[in-house]
Amino acid sequence: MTQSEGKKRLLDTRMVPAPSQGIIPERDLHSTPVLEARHLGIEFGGLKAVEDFNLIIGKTEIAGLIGPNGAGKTTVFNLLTKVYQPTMGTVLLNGKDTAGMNTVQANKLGIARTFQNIRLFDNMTVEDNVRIGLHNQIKYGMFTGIMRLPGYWKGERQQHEKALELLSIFDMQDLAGVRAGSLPYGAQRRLEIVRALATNPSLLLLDEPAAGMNPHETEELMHNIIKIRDQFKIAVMLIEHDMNLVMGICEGICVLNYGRIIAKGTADEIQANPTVIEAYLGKKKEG
Amino acid sequence: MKKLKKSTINNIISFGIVIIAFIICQSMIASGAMKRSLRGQLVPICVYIVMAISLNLVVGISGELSLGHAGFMSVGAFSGIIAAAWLNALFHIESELLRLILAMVVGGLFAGIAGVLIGVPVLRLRGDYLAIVTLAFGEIIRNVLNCMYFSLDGGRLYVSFNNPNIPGTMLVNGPAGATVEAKIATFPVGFALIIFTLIVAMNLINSRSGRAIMATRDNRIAAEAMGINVTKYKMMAFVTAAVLAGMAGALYGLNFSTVAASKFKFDTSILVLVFVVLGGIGNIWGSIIAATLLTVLPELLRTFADYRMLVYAVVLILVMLVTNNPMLRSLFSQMGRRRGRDAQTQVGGADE
Amino acid sequence: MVSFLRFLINGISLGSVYAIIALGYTMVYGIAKMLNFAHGDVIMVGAYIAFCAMTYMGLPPFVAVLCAMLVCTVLGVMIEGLAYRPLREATKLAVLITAIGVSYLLQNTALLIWTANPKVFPSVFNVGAIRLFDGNLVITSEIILTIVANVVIMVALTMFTSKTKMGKAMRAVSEDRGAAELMGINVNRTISVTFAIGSALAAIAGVLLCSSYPTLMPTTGSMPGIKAFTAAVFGGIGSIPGAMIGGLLLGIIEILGKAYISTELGDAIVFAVLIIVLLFKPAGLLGKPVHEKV
Amino acid sequence: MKFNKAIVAMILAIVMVMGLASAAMAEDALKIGVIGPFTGAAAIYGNACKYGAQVAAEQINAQGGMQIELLNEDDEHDPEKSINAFNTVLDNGAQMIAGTTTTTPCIAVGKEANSERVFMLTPSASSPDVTADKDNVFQVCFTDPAQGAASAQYIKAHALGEKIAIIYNNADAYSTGIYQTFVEEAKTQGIEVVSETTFTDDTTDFSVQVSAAKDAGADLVFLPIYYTPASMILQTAKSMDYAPVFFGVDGMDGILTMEGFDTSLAEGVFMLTPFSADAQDERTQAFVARYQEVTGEIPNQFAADAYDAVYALYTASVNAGIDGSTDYADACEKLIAQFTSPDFQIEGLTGSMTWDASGAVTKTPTAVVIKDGAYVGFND
Repeated sequence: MTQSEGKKRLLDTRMVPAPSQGIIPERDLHSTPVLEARHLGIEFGGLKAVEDFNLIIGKTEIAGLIGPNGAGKTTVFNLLTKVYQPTMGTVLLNGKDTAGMNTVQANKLGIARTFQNIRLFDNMTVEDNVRIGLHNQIKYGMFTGIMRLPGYWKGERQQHEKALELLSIFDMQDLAGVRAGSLPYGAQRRLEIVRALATNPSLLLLDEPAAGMNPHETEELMHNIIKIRDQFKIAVMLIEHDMNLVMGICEGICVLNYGRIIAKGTADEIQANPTVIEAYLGKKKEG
Repeated sequence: MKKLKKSTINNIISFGIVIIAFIICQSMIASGAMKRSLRGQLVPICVYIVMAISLNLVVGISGELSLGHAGFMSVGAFSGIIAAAWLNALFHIESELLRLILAMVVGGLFAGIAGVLIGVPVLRLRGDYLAIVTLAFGEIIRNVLNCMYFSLDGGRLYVSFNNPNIPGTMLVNGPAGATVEAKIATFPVGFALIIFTLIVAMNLINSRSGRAIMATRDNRIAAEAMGINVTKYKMMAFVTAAVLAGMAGALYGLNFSTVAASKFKFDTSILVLVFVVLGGIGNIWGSIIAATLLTVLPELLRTFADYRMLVYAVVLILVMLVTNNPMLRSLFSQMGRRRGRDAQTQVGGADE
Repeated sequence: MVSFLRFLINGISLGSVYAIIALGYTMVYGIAKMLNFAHGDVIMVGAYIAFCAMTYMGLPPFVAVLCAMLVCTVLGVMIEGLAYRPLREATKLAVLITAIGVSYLLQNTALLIWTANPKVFPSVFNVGAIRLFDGNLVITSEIILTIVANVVIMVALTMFTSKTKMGKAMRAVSEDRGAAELMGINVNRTISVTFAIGSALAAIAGVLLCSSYPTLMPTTGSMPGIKAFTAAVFGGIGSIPGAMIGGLLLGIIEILGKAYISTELGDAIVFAVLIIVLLFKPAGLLGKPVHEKV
Repeated sequence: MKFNKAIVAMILAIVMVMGLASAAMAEDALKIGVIGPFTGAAAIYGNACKYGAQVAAEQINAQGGMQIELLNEDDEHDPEKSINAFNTVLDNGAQMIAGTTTTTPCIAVGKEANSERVFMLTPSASSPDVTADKDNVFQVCFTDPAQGAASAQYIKAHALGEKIAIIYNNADAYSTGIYQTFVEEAKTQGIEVVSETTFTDDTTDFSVQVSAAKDAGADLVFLPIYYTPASMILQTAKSMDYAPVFFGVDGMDGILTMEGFDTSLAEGVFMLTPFSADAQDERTQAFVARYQEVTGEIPNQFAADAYDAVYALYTASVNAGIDGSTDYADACEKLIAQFTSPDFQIEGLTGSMTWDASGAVTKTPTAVVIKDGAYVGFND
């Protein structure tokens, strides 16, 4: 990419006018939305993977992003977390434009995520995984660490306490010393959520958090997601195929097909929406 | 607190090996039981141990393959030799020990600067491309050092590129390399450098920064999503390793009367890499043992006369084949500790 | 101007040798995903075999080259089968170290067989030269032969990988070894064939290298090997046209750099250009950038 | 990776047992350590020295009287390994050193030998740094400055060239050493140097260097380098239709004996060398014949230097009454006295040699020119 192209793209993604679309819960109406996606889109070599994606998420909302396989849901997450740079539109986090930012900066601005294919630090312990999440929350420098200055001991103790506190949300504090890669599947998914929470986000993105869980675990997860929202006062957006979970806890749902939003609304509205039914049934016919 | 226990055990093993070996060596020297040929190798062994540990920080802990580590060693060796002579001329430092330590500090400093300069472009690349660029940098450093001339004229340091006609006594004479006035490196200082390196490496690994480095190795994307600046932490490992290699280089340079840039070619980088791989990637005390054994091995193989290097090559191949045999590995993985091996799997697969 | 042309032609000649060596590197890398550091030493063996066949057995050059190709092919397949195949599931680094061990082994075996004394390769392909600009520009037959051989080999390899069944199998293995295996492709056999071709190429490269630069020693293959490896990376490792372009460019840069910048820093210039190219094209000139799926 | 270490330890144990079982030595023989690069890129020089010394030892031992035992150790042209080799030969009972072959390792070992009081006579390490400040290190070969200056003087005296081009190896101490003094001497002699280009040990292509010489209109190319790259330069010059006078130094010796070398390329090449394998005297012929039996190759100047080194050490030892039981420090002082004594003179293959306290040798360089594939004397 040449420099002029880069500049042009940057201009494209600057504050484009807000489309008045969104379904924010009433309690969040008076605070800045945690996320505002405006005309978000990305092309991969001419193929428009996501197009004209507009969404507003309220400060303490639990939102759902659903759609058939290959609809572009994970791509949306990657755009929101700046793993991919959008070729169109922009994302506002807590009212701040993220144009030109990278993943690290987006995370510092308050967006944290989990991954569809679990990405834990397998060789580290459960506690160390959470400590990685706490990296920017409880800090001390490299020299303090190497020289074992007082700051090291203080920082380590704080990290340890905070990590155990976060793990206790999912009742995992006893697993702190276990190698993360050796945890059962469901526990790995829960650990990813804890790790993401440790970065102190204002928006938590969960990519298929219930995948591979049994109904009992899913039930527990639903309670925990709500608990996290209430306790940390944050917004949660999740991609999920388990409709019981989505319809059970999501206040606003957004349906994606072929990279475009085909419907937005509450659980009841979505379930009654003919376009959505067609998208899903159509897919069933093919499969 | 199982985890702490494990790292503590690792620390105890590493420090234990080094300290016990030091005590044995010193008592052997004192009693005259040590052969001259082994005694002459003590400082080089210390140097290679430090090289291996520092490269392990890059290859094992940070997960990037570096093929130019000897380049940092050469920067350290040359700047250390120059510093030792210059400081002596300027301040007439009587104590050899102090001069050696100052030389090592300067060597580490310059190697660290080289590490930053090289790290900035190199760490933007991944996998084999990163490896080839480190190789290229190693060769460039050697090529440039071959053209450098330094001389000392009563406290004034003269530097020239490709022009040997500078006043005073030559310190670095192009391809003829650096000439050292006095061999001031000693085994106890080598031992102290190992201990220092171990402290730096171990404390770094078990700290916030170390965890961040390992996180970038294990899963770059997840690390970024956790707000970890991958380049910064890869750089931290790279530069720390460069500094340690520079200090080892200064020690090495001041152990011989002469050091030429040709010593620090690709083969030396590879040699250090072999120590790291054989000792177990990410395993610090493994590096210590492998570096020691493989430095001594060619000397012991002198019995084979002309077939010496041939036997060395065969040993190298066989060791790699045997230790990577899946059947034996699964057998031993049950008894062996997991960390080193798992880290190794990661390095192999991290960038694919 | 004439001297510039002379440098350019010498650069192309040197680059063509690099290119042929780089082709071997790039094929093995593309398919077996390993850095075969012993490749440079296979070249050296090939040159020695050709030398012996011509000097001691009096065979004609063409037969000597065939002999060298045969020996190197067998050697390559043996190395692959004995040293690399058992490490198929091992880490990249383990394979790298083994390849370096093989390199030491070949060099030291050559030292014992042929001694360290340099042999001068007979100028077998010397059938006169083209003289231009009042003899200021001389193009020797070796240069022409090297360039022609290079083009022929590249075309042949491209045809082979795109048209034949084995070539397609190679590409499949290169794309995704696991999937290729599921599709019924014999991965081990494909890799063996790759090594066979790569080693036969190494033999040709050895003969061409030593025809143009006739001193032959056990270490003859090392530096050209590293340079050619650089060339392969330069062009995008794994890409056949990339190796060709990378090799040619590297040769030209090396000669022009020495001619117009500094003979002292010739190698440094080559490596510096490599670094600069990789900074702007992180996968080489023709390499495919790899996207990691998130 | 415990397992790796178990394997390595096992192999080491085996090796150690083998090491202990190594042959016991003859008690009364004079033990001379021979150190040089027998493997690696510089192996040509080390092996030449090794076999040259071997031939000398065989001849001496065949005469009866005090016997010689050579202790050969490889140093891979690396100071570190060279020190190891030095320590190993001392462990094995060496009383003096005929070595080391190459300059950089020799400086390192020389320093060690000086503080340890071991007498050293290097056949071929030619830098003045080798002997500088060391009373017990001596050379058989000319020093680099001596060669550089002698070459310039010779070229001027015989008006071999007006415009000189120099191609030298800037990664090699020997080559840069000669180059530096040649340039200085050329200035005082008033010879014009029109082109200076370099290469390294890794260079394969010499077209740029030869082109530079050609384009600068040089009528003499000075090659202070070894014969392997020199042969490439001659070849390249021929392919460019460039035919100046080529002038080499002692490192050029051996070019005619390279297997497969087209000697017509070297027609008319001048060089300063103390040794010629074609010499007609009986001693040289016997040496060449035996050397060929041992190695299948024709000896070069390195082999001859090593041969002379062993003879010099032996003669001096006999004169000084050193035998197999003398310890090395004692032998060292006696040998220094011998070598610096004005009566001590060795008639070697490389000429008649005397030494002074500086450690440098005094002998006459012979200029030869190659005619019909053979050296022809060119001294007036």
